[in-house]
Parts: sequence; C-alpha cells; structure tokens
Amino acid sequence: MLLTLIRYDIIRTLRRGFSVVTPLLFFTMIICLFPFAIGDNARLIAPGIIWVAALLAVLLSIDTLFTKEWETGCLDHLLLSPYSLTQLVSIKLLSHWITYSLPLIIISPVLGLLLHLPPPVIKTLMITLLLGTPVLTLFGALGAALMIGIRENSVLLPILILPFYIPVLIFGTSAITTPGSLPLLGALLLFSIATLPFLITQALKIGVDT
Amino acid sequence: MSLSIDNLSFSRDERCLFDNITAILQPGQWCDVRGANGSGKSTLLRVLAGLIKPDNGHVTLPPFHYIGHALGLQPTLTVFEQIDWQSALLNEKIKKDALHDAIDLVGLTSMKNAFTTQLSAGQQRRLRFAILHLIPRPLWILDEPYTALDVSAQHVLHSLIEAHLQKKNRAIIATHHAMKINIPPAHTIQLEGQSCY
Amino acid sequence: MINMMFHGYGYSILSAYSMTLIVMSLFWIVALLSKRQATKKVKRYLSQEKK
Amino acid sequence: MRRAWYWISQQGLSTQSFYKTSGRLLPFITAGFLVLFLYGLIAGLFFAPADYQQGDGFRIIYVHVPSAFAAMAIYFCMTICAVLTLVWRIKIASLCLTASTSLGAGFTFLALVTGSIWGKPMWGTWWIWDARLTSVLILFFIYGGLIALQSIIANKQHRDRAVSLMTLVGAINLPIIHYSVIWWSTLHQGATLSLFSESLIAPAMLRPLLAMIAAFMLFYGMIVCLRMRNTILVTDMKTEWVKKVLQ
Repeated sequence: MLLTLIRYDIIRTLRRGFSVVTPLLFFTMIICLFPFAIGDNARLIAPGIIWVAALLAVLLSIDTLFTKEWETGCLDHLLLSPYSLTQLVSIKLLSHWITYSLPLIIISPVLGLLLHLPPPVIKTLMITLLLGTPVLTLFGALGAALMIGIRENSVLLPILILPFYIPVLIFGTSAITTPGSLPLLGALLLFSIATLPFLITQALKIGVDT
Repeated sequence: MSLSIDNLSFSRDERCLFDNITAILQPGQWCDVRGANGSGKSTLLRVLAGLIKPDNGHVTLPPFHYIGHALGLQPTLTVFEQIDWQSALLNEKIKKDALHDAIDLVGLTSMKNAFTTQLSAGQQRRLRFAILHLIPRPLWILDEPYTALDVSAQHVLHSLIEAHLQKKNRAIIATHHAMKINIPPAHTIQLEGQSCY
Repeated sequence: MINMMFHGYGYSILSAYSMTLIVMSLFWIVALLSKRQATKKVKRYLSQEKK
Repeated sequence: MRRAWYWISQQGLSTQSFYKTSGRLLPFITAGFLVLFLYGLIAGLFFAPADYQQGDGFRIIYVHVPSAFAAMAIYFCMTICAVLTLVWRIKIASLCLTASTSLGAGFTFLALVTGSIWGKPMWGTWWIWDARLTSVLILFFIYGGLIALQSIIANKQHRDRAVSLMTLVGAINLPIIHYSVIWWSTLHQGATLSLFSESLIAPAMLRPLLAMIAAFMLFYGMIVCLRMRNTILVTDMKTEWVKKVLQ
C-alpha cells in the first residue's frame, strides 16, 4: 500500500510543474552572482559559495512543506491512517529531497567548473552535498512543522532553523580541505535521520492538537 | 467492539468547552451533538477522533471514519486518484469497479477525471461520501455533514446513513438542525460552552 | 584615573562591568514595570466586574 | 499512585500554590542576590590578588564566567521545563519556560560581549572563530529563534509545546559548548572550575567567583519568579484567589 502512496507523491510533485525547478534556478543564479561580485578569486571560496547557495535553496523550498496539508485538512487524515505518521512524513521528506535537493547536487559540478574548481574538489564537494542536504531538509521540515498553525507569513523559519544549519555548513565546507570532517558530516546525517522524523511528527501533532 | 466515552472534559485558554461527558452507543444507534457555533462541537468530535488529547476522561472507539470541516482532499489529484489515494492511506485494497460504482452512487460520474480543485464544495463533500460508502467502518464521526449540500446530495447522505445504521453500525454526528432520517438519535449531547469557574 | 588603578585594564573592566549592570538592571526594571502594569490591569478588571 | 500524581501535577504545582510560595521566597532571594552580588563585585575588583600573567585584566572573569554559566544553566533549566511541559503538561513548567527565554538570551549576549572585551587585550582581537565562541554564538541564535517562535504563536497551548520541542532540539548544543574546549584544541582556556577535581584557581580568587555565580543564579530565580507571577496574575484574572490576593 505504501507504494501507491509513494507513486501518488511523485505524481503530485510532477504535476506541480515549473515550480519544482525554481529552487534550482535560484541556486544557479546565486552562484553566478559571486564571480560578478568578487571577480576571479571566487575560486578560493567556491565550495563555500556552493554550500551557502544550496542551504538557501533548501530553505526557500521548505517553508510551504506542510502548509498545504494543514489547510486542506489532509493532516488529520494522515494522523488517522493506520500507518504511523513518522512513516508518512518520511516518505514525504524523501520525495521532497529527491525533487528539490537532488537536482542541486546533479548540477553542482557544472557550477563548480563555472567557478574554476579542479575536478577532485568537485567530487568531494558533491559527496558533502549528498550527505549534507538531507540534514538541511530534515531540520527545515522540523521548522515548517512547528509553524503550520501560524497564519501570517513571517520570516520565522530561517531564524528558527539557521542555528542548526551552522554545524552542517562547517563540516560540509571543511570536509573539502580536511578530509577528517567527512565522517563527522556522516555522523550528523545518521543522527538526524534517526531522531528528526520522530520530532517532526511530534511537532505536527502539537500543531494539530491545539 | 464497544463504544464508551466516560467523563470527558476539555478546556481551551481557560474556557471550559465541555465537562464530564459520558455516553455509550450500542450497535445500530447514533448520537447527535448539538450546540451553537463555537460551543466546542468540532473540538469534541476531534477529541473523539483522537486528534486532540482531552484534559481528562477516556474514549474507546471501534475503527472509524472522520469527516471534519476541512475535507482533507489532495488538491492536485483527480477524483478517481483521490479515492485511490485515500483508500491506500487507510491501507484498504479496493477493486476498480467498486470504485466506479461508489463514484456513480454519489453522482460524480461526469467529474471522474476532474481535479479536486475544480470541484465545488458540495461535490468535494460528495467525494468524501463515496469514500465512506466504499470502505466500511463500524463508526462514522461526521462534523456538520450538511454544509454546502444541495437537495440531491442531502438525499444521498440520508440514504448512506440509514444503510450504515441498518448494518448495525454507529455514528456520531454534529448538526445544527434535525437530521431528516427515520431513526431517532439514542443520545443527544448539548454543548453550551459554559465557563469552568 | 581608573586606568591607573587597574594597571592599564581599567577601561575594559569598566566597560564589561557596566554592560553587565545595564543588562541586569534592564531585566529587573522591565520585570517590575510589567508587575505594576499587570496588577493595574487586573484591578481595573475587578472594579469593572463589581459594577 | 496515578491519582496522587494527577493531584501533584494539576493541583500541587498549580499556579495558585506557586504564587503563594514564590511570594514568600522572593524577599529572601532578592536579599541573597544583593548581598552576594555586592560581595563578589567588591572582592573581585579590589581584594582578589592580580593574576601573574594577565594582571588586573583577569577581573573580567567575575562577570564573564558567571554570565556564561548562567546562559547554560538557564538553557538546562529550560530543557527540564520543556520535558515537564511535553510529558506531564505541568502549567508552571511552561510558564517558567516562556519566562526565561529572553533572560537566557540576555546572559548569552553578556557572555559574548564580556568575553570579547576580555579577549581584546589578551588575544589581540575582539572575535575569533574558535570552537567555544562559535557554539556560544549558536546558543545565542537558538535563544533568538525561541523568542521569535514564542512571540509568533498566538494559542497558548501550541506556543508552550512548540517552544519546548524547539528547546529540546536545541539542547544538543549544550554538551557541544561544554566539551568544545576539549574536543577541538581551542584558544579558549579549559574549564577553570570543576565539581570533582581540585579547581585550578587560587582560593582568594575563587571565593568571589563562586559568590558571583550564585548571585547570577539568584538573580535569574528572582526575575523568572517575577515574570511568572505577572503572567499568572493576568491569565488567572477571573479566578477567586486572584480577587482575594489583590483586594
């Protein structure tokens, strides 16, 4: 039965059409800004630029994650279904990561070349993005889940979530220079995969329970 | 499976919505929840459905269907896919022709491939009724099922509820005015939204 | 003068301690102000209720 | 046993009994704070011997360490209140939680500012991206996020539980701050105080420091009690006992 749910998840995201691509365009445009601003020596901080752009792109695509479920009342039915909410939320987060964050990773080598990055650095950069973006999605989803009840659209999500993005950014960018922090990033990923879906369901239940 | 509610009470922001509500429903009976707007009807039903934890009190329910004010339909799915998705959510395997019969029963045959957003509020509620009919559950919890229904839709609702009760099932319905069905409610819970102090 | 007293660190000590005193007294004053405001509000409500 | 626990969690720890007990305790807490604060201030500034390396500059320790300690102690207390709110839904715990977020932010800000004032003469710069300083800065942003979250959500029950959930998520940062000096070799000095082993500071210097830390804790207790009493008065306006108290 879960397969039909996943199938419909994918159908629904494909039906959203062009808006799936906007974070990708946002990502590329931000990265292209830096060479204009800093000129050629953008190459020195290129991994940092790509990482900050990825972080902002994820943040942009995350804050309306649960608002649609909340407004239409789907959240109540997700809660009432025999599947545990953690399962359903994990499916939703996985499909969200595939549609929004995976394209960023796929396109990042092209942008790396744009910033004159040598190929081995691009390879490690892609690995760090592969390990890091799920953590970004998970923490962003937690912030989005906490804010489902709030009507006025405020810039609260970045303020709430960015403190938790800082460690990911530190380990992600430093993994390129010192290989020692790549396992740390992996540990952070495993930790957040283990604990955050549960916390997201609690946040959703708190939102529904008022 | 027994259905018992014993001394349920809930207060929100220091305003007591309801206090020690007790009710037992035998198979084939239905319970009516009455009260003015904002007297906590929807909250009581959401507490019964388990979406809201009551301050104290205990509820035991058989498996149930819950329809609230917001119908919980995915906007970007067609009518056919919507029912398929909702039944997958309830982990129920349904045959395609049973699905088509349900859509015909509630009168949405012409809109089978229309998106849920293109449906009117009444038609969306008919879609919910199709799911009620398709997946049998011993208890229905309906929150003001009458909103936005035209005459033919009300007729469909009455026949569904009567068939449901005849099959020894139970229902808890929050309404404004009397339900025009032939079986009288076994219990009526009147909510005034009194203050707790 | 303070600088000689603390052998050249007077200004940093002064700024650190004054910052602490400012923040702590700010918290205290705000707490006392909102206490007065809260009692005034409740009293106004009680007097209204008596009428 | 369940009924007894229910009575404790709903009545025993009720807002009314808290209001009464905090009313009795407040004068003692305020007096204790004033005494300890003045002693720590005067002893720290004038009577404690100067440090052989840093000279009188080290006296900022009597402000920097207590505020950093308070920042982390407040977050620890908020984590406990968060667990009490989420698991047992104790009203006072959620009141204490929402009352102490801005206090924690204030003390973290103090710790950062006094630290950088102390760092300028000692390390030559106002700020370096050192593990301890960065994690305290993250703590400050977490406090900011909690205050923002707390001011945005209108419904009291939703607000209390959302803030407590976010506090629990942010609690992971506390051990990182504490052990940051050990895990990453940092310019920031190791822990001068430790409960178990003999501390590395002369007793004459130590007494004012302990007095200041106790003073800061009492200050936190005083302000939190005041703020909680204010919110209790306003929220329980319609109750009988508030009428008696304010008549």
